[in-house]
Amino acid sequence: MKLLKCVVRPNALEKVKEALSGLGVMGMTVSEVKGFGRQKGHKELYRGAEYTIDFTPKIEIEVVVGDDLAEQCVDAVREAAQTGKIGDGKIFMVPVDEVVRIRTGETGEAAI
Amino acid sequence: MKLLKCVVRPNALEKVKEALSGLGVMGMTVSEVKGFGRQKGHKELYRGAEYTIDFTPKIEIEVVVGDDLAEQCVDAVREAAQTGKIGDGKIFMVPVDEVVRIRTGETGEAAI
Amino acid sequence: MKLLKCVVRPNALEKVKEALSGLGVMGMTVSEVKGFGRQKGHKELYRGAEYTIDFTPKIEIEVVVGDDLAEQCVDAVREAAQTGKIGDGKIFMVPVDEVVRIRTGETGEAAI
Amino acid sequence: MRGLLAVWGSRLRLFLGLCFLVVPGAAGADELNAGDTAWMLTATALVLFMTLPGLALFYAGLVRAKNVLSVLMQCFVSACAMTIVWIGWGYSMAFDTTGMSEGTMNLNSFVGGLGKLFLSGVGADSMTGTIPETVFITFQMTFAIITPALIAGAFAERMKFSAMLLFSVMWSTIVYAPVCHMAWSGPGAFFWDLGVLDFAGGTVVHINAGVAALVAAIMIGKREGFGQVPLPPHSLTITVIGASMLWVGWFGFNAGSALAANGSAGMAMLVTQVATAMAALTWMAVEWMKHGKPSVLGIVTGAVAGLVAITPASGSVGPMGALAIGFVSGLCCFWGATTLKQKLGYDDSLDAFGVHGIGGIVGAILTGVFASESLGGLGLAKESIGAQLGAQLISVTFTIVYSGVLSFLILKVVDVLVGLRVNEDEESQGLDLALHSEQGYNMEL
Amino acid sequence: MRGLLAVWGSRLRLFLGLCFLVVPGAAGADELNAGDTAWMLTATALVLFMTLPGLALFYAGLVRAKNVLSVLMQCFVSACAMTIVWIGWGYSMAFDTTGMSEGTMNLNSFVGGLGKLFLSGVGADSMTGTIPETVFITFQMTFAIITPALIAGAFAERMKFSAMLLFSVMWSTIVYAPVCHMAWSGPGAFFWDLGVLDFAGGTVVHINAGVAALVAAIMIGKREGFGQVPLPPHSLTITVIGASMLWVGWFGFNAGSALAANGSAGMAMLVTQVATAMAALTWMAVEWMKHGKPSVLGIVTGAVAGLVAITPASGSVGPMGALAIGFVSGLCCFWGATTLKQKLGYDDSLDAFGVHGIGGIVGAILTGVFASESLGGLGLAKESIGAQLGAQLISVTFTIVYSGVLSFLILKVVDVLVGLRVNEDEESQGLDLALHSEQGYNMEL
Amino acid sequence: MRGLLAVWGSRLRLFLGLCFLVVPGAAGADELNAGDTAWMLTATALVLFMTLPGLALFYAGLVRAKNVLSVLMQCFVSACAMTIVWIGWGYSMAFDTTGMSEGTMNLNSFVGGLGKLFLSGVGADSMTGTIPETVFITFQMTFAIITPALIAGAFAERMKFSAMLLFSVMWSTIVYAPVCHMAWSGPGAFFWDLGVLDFAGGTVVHINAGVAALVAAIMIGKREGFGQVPLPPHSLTITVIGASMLWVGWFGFNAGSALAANGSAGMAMLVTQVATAMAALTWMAVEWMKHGKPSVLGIVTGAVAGLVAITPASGSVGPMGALAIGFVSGLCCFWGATTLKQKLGYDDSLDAFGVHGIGGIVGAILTGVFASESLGGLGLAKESIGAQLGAQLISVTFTIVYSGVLSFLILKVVDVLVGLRVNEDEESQGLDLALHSEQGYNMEL
Ligand SMILES: Nc1ncnc2c1ncn2[C@@H]1O[C@H](COP(=O)(O)OP(=O)(O)O)[C@@H](O)[C@H]1O
Ligand SMILES: Nc1ncnc2c1ncn2[C@@H]1O[C@H](COP(=O)(O)OP(=O)(O)O)[C@@H](O)[C@H]1O
Ligand SMILES: Nc1ncnc2c1ncn2[C@@H]1O[C@H](COP(=O)(O)OP(=O)(O)O)[C@@H](O)[C@H]1O
Repeated sequence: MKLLKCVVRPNALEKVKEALSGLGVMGMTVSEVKGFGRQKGHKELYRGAEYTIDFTPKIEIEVVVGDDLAEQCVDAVREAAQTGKIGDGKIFMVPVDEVVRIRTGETGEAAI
Repeated sequence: MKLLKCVVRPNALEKVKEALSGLGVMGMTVSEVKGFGRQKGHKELYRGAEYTIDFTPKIEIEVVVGDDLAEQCVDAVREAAQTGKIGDGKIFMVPVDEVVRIRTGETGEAAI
Repeated sequence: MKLLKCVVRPNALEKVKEALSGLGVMGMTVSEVKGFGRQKGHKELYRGAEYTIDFTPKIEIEVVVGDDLAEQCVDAVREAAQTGKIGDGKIFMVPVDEVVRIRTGETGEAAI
Repeated sequence: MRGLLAVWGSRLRLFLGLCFLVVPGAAGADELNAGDTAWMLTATALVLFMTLPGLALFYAGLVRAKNVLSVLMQCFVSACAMTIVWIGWGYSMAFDTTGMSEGTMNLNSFVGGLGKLFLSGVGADSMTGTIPETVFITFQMTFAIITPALIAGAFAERMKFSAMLLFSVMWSTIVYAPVCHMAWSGPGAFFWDLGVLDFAGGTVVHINAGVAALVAAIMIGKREGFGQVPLPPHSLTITVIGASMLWVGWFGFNAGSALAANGSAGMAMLVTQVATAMAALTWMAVEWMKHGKPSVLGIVTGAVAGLVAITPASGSVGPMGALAIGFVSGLCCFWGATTLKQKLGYDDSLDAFGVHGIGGIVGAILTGVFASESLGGLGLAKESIGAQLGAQLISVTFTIVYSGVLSFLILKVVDVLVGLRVNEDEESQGLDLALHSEQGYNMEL
Repeated sequence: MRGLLAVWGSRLRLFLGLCFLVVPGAAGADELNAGDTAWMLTATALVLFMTLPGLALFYAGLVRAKNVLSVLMQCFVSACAMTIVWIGWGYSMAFDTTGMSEGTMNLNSFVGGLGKLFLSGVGADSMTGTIPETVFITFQMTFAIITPALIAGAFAERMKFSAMLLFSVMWSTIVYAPVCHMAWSGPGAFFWDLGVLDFAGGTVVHINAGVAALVAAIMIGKREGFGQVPLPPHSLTITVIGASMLWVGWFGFNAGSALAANGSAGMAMLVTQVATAMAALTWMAVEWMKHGKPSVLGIVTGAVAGLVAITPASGSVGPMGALAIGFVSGLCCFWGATTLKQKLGYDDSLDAFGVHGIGGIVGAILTGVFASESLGGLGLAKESIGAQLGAQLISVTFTIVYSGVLSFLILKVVDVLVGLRVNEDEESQGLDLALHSEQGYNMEL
Repeated sequence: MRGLLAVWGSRLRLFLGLCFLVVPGAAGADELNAGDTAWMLTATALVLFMTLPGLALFYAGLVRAKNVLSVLMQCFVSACAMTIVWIGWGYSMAFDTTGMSEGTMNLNSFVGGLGKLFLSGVGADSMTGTIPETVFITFQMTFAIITPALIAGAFAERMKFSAMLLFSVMWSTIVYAPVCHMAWSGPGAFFWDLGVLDFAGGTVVHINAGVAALVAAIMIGKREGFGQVPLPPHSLTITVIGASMLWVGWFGFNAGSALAANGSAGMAMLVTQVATAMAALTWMAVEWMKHGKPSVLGIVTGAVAGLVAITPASGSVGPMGALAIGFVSGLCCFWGATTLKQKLGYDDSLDAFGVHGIGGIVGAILTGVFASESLGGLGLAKESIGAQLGAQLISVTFTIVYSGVLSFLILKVVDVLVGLRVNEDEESQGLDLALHSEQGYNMEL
C-alpha cells in the first residue's frame, strides 16, 4: 500500500476529493499547511514595517491506497489540482507497511 | 523503526496518549486534521443556504517506535481509540530509515 | 528520495528554512503541531481549576530531498534547530517511492 | 388639502420628531434645553456606535476570514469620508431651507440650498429647536455615515476599495442628501408636504440603501463560487456582537429622532424594543418550522429586520402596532433573504437588500396603517389610513426609482473611472492581502 | 412601627431611588424632566448593552468553541422573549399597584394586578415620576431581560435550547415578576413594607438568579468530562470584552436605578466604580497569594463580583462602604467559585451561583450595615443596623426559598415537557452544530 | 497681565470647560442641572468605555496571540488600581484647591492639598458647578484611568505585570495628579494662570503619557526579535473594534469636558468628529501614496491620531480648525510612528509615543493657533496667537520635561524593587502563560 501526500492549493481540495472518490477511494485525511517553494509569497505592511511572508497556504491531502490504485490516484490528483501556474504543489508517494481500521481491527487493503 | 500515523477521534487523544505512555513510548506529535470517510459529516445552514460538510474533525497522532514495539503500539492505540462506531479512524504504519534527536545528535532507536 | 519530517521549536523555523535553502532545497511544507515528550508542558488555571497541559507547540517541517542530499539536510536542520535544551525535537527520515510535480507532471528528483 | 394640513400642523411637529426645526430665523429664538441636549449628544454617540463598530462587525463576521478587514475598512472609511462630505456640502444640501415654502413644489422641494456649505454661519450657540445646531449636524451626520455603509453588504468580498470609496462619496451627495432633504427638511419639502411619515429613516436610510444595494449586487456580479461551494460566515460570534450593538445603538437612531428627551423619545424606544424582539422571534420560529432548527444567524437577522421596519414607524405607533410590524417584517425579510434571493439568483452577499430594502418597505407601508389612533398609534398625518398609505406609497415608489436609477448611473461612472471589481487572483487571495497588505488574523504564537 | 415609617418616609424616597413613584393617579401629575429622561433613556440602553452583547460575551468566551453560539443564542433569545413577556404581563405583574396599601399584607403584596396587561392605558404622555412611563417600562424590561440570562451560565454547554427558552419564560413570569413586585412596587409590597433596602436589584436580580442557577446546575447534572478533562475557556479575550461591557453598562443599572439624573445617581455611579475596583483587586490579590500568579479571568470575575455586591447598596452607601463591600465580596465570591464549588461538586459551568448568588447575598447583608450614616452611608431605612439587618435577612431568605423551590418545580415541568438536556452525541458534537446547524468559527480562507 | 486676565476671565470659563468650578464654598451654591448631570453620567460611562474595553482591545489586537491577555490585564488592572488611587489621594492632589490664589505661584500651583483624601467631605449633595461632585470625581477618575493605560503600549509584550502595576500607581500619583492640577484646578494653578488652553487633556493626558511611554520603551529595551522577525498584530479585527470604541467613547472625553450639556459640548463633539475623520483620511492617503495600498491599521491609527490632537482644542476651535488639526496630526503621527521610530530605533511596541506623544504636541500647539476667532475658533485665552502659542509651548515643554524625568526615576525605582522585564524564556513562551497561567485562545472543539 502507498501513502500519497498531496500538497495542493486550498481551492483544489473539492476537486481532488471528487476525483479520488471517483476512483473508489473511500477516505482521506486533510490538513492545513504552509508551503514554501518557487511560488513567491506576499508582503504585509503594519505601520511602516514591511514583512515578506514566504509561505503560502496549502492543503495537504493524505490518502492511503492499494498498490494497484496508486498510479491512477496520482494521475487523478494531478489532473484535478493542476492549473499550470507555479505553486500547484506535489505528490509524494510513501510506502506503507500496514493499515489497521480501528473500528474493526481489519488490516491490509481491507482496512483502507 | 516505524512511524505510526494514527487518525482518531478528538476525544480519544487522551486515552491513546496514556496507552502509548503505558508501553514506554516517550514522545509523540499531534496535529488537528479533517477526516473524510464512511462517517458522514454534518449540515450547516446560513440564511437559507444549506452546506453539507463532508469532513469531520480528527486528530492525527504520529509516533515513531522501534520495530519490536510497533505491533504492541498498534494494538494499544486500537484499544484506546475504539468505540465500534463508524469513524473510529485508522492506523498507518510507515517504515522509517533513520531518527535523529536534534538536541544530542543521537540516532536510531536511542533517539526516539 | 527521502522525506524528512523535522519536528522543531516554533522559533527555529526561520533558521531551518534558511539552512535548507542554503543547501539548495527549493521547497518545504510546514504545519503546526503539538508535541509530547520529555519536555514538560505547562499549567493553566481557570477559577481554581488547574489543568496540566502536556503538549508544547512545535513546528513540523516536511521536506523531500534526493538520497544524496539527505544526510546533509539532516545535519543542517540539526545545527539550525539545536539549542541543547530538552524539547529541541527530532528528525524522522522516511523513504519516498516517487515524487510528482503537479504543475508539469515531472517525476523523480526533477520534481522536487 | 392645504386647509387640512394647517389643522394638524401642530400635531405633525410631534409626529415628525421636530425634524423641521431647522427653520432659519425661528431657530435662533429657541432656548437650549440641557436635558434634550444631553440625550442628543448621547444619541449621536449611539448612532455612530451603530456603524463603528456595530455594522462593521455585523458584516465582518459574515464574510470569509480573508476578507474581514476589507469590510471593516469600508465601514471605517465611510465614517471618515461621509463626515467630510457632510460638513462640506451634504448638510447644506439636506437641511438648508432656502427657497422652501409650504405647499410650493420647486427645486428646493428636492434638494437644499448651498447656504450652509462648510457649515458657514454655524457657531457654538446656533440652535436647532432646543439643542445646539452642532449637535443636530453631528446627529444627522451619523445617519449619513451609516447609510452608504449599509450598501457595502451587497458587494462584499469583491469590490475594489477605491470604487467603493468613490461610489460612497458620489452616492451620499447625489442620492442620500436629496432624499434626506425631501423627507426631513420641513414645510416645502416633497415628502413633507405630502404628509409622509418617516420618523427615523425607513425611506431615507433603509429603502434608499437597500435599493442601491440590489442594483450594486446585480451590476458587480456574483462572487466566485457562489452557489457552488460554501461561502460560510467566518465568525458568527463577531456577527452577534455587531447585531447586539446595532440593537443598542438603534435606540439613539429612533429615540434620538425625537430630537428631545420627551414622551415621543420614550415611546420610540419602547416600540423599537418590541418590534425588534418580535421580528427576531418570528424569524426564529419560521426557521425552526422550516428547517427544524433555530439558528443564531437567523435570530439576529430577524432582529435587524425588526429594527429596520420599526424605524419609520417609531414616532407614530404604539406597542401593539410595533408587535404587528415586528411580526410582518420578520416574515417578509426571511422571505427576502432566502426565497426571493434564491429565486432571482443575484448575490447580495450580506442581504443588504433582503433585510434593509424589504424591511424598509414593509415598515414604511405599515407605518401608514398602525399610526392610526384606532390601532393604538399616535395619530396619522393625513385624514385616513387610505390617504396615509397613499402618501407612504408615493414616497416609497419615488425612493425606489430615484435610488435605483441614480445608483445605477453612479456605478457606471465609477466602473469607467476605476473599475468596480477586483480581478480573479485578488478575489481568490482575499481582499485583505490583495488590497490592504494585511491579514485579519495571525494566530501563531 | 408605622409611626416610625412616617418619620423617615421622605428619606426613603431618596434611598429607594424613587422606585415607588408608580403610584397611579399621583403619577400623572408629575411634570416631565428632560434631564432625568435623558439619563433614563441612556441608562436603559446601557442595561440592554449589559446583556447584548455584554453578558453574552462574558459567558460565550468561557465555553468551548463548539458551544459558543449556543450561549450567545440563549442571551439573545432572552432579550427577545422577555421583551414580549414584559409588555404582555410581566410589567403588570410587577408594577401594577391595584389593591396595595401601605402596611397591609395581602395577595397584592406579592404580585401586581392585571390592570396593565399588554400595557393597556400606557401612552406617550403617561408618566412615572419625572420620566415617561414608556421609559420606566423599558428600563425595567432590561432588568427582566438580564436576570434569566444570568441563570444560563449554570447549565451552559448541555441544556436544550427549547428547554432553556421555556424555562426562561416561565421563570420570569412566576419568579422574577413577583419578587420584583415585592421589592420595588411601593407601599404595600412585602419587602417594601419591611423596609428592605435593595436599590438596584441585589435580591431581585442576583440572589434570585443565582439560586435558580444553583438548582439548575444540580438538576441538569455535570458536563461530560467535568473534573476529568480540561474544559477551558475558548477565548478569554471575548470574556474580557464582555466583563468590560458589564462594568460600563452597570452604571446604567445602578445609577439608573435612581430614576433621575441627581445626586443619588452620582453617588451610585461612584460607589459602583469603587466597589468593583476593590473586589477585582481583592480577587487578584488572593489568587496571586494562593496560586502564585494573578489571572485575567480572576480579575474580571472579581470585578463582576463587586458589581453584583454593590448593586443593592448603591443607593445607600458611601465610598468607604463601597470599599468594604468590594473587599468582602471579592473574598467571598472567590471562595464560592473555587472552594465551595469544588467541595460540593456541582457543575455550575460559568459560576452563576458562585458569583451572582454569593455576591448578591453578601451585598444584601452588607447594605444593612454600611447604609448607616455612622459608617459613611446615606442612612438606614430602619431604626438601627440590627433592625435593618433583620429586614435584609428576611428578604434574602425569602428569595432564596422562593426562587429555589419554584425554579425546581419549573425545571421539573420543563423536563417533562421537552427534556432538559441534550443527548451525549449532541453534547460531544457541540451544541452549535447539534442545535443550531452553525459553527462559531470558520477560519479557513 | 493680571488686568487682562480679568477682562477675558468670563470667557475663559467657557473655554476651559468650567473645569475650575471646584472652587470650595462657591461650589455648594450652584444648583443641580439634571440635563448637565445626565450628560456627565453618560460621558463618564463613555470615557470608562474608552479604556474598558476600547483601549484594551486596540492594544490587544496589535500584540501576538501569546501576549493578548497580558495587555488586557494591564488595562483592566489600571482601571481598578487607579480607581483606588483616585479616591484615596489622586483626586485630592489634583483638585483640592487649598492654598491657591489667582496669580500667585506657590507649591499649590503645582499640586493640590490633602483636604479631600479618601473623599472626605464629599456627599451625595456636594456640587461641582451644576453637577454632583460625585459625578465630577468619577468623570475625572476615568481620565486618571486611561492615562497610565496608554503608556502600556510602549512596553507591551515584555514588561513584568508587577512592575507595570507598581509603575502605574507611582506614576499616576507623582506625575498625573500634579499635571492635572496645574492645568485644570482653576485660578492659581500653573498652566491655568499662564492662560494655557487644554480643554480635554492634550497635555495632561496625551503628552504626559506619550513621553512616559517613550522613556519606558527606551529603558526596557526592544522585544526579542524586533527588527529581525515579523511581530505582526495577531488580530486587526480586534484592533478595529477597539479603535471604534475609542472614537465613540472620545465624545465623552471631549464633549464631556464641557461639564455640561451645552453649546460648548456640542461644538466639541462636532470638531472631534471632523478632526478624527480628517486625520484618518490623511493617514490613509499618505500610506496609499507611499506604499501603494491603504491599510486598515493605517486608517484606524490615523483616527486615533486625530482624536488625540483635537483633544486640547475641542473647546476652542471651529470645524475648519478641526480640519486643519486633523490634517496636520495625520501627517505628523504617520511620520512619528513610521519614520521617526525607525530612525531612532527604539521599540515603542504599539506607538504610544508616536501617536499620543506626537499627536498631543501637535494638538497643543495648533490649539494656540486655531482657537483664534480670525481662524474660525471660539477665541484665544490670550491677546494674540503669538502669546497663546507661547503659553502652549511652555506647558508642552514643562510637561515633556516633568513627565520625562519623573518617569525615568520611577522606572529606575521599580527596576530596583521588582525588575522591569520578564526573562527570555517567559518572553518567548508569551506573557499570558508565563505571568497569568492562561491562554487567550483555545480553539479546540
Ligand atoms: N522538496 C519539497 N518538500 C516538501 N514540500 C515541497 C517541496 N517542494 C515543494 N513543496 C511543496 O509544494 C508547494 C508548491 O511548490 P512550488 O515550488 O511553489 O511550486 P511547483 O510545485 O509548482 O513547482 C510548496 O508550497 C510546498 O508546500
Ligand atoms: N484511505 C484513507 N487514507 C487516509 N485516511 C483515511 C482513509 N480512510 C479513512 N481515513 C481517515 O480515517 C477516518 C475514519 O474513516 P471512516 O471511513 O469514516 O471510518 P472507519 O475508519 O470507522 O471505517 C477518516 O475520517 C479519515 O480521516
Ligand atoms: N517517538 C516520537 N514520535 C514522534 N514524535 C516524537 C517522538 N518523540 C518525541 N517526539 C517529538 O519531539 C518533540 C521533542 O521531544 P522531547 O522528548 O520533548 O525532547 P528531545 O527531543 O529534546 O529529547 C516532542 O514534543 C514531539 O513532538
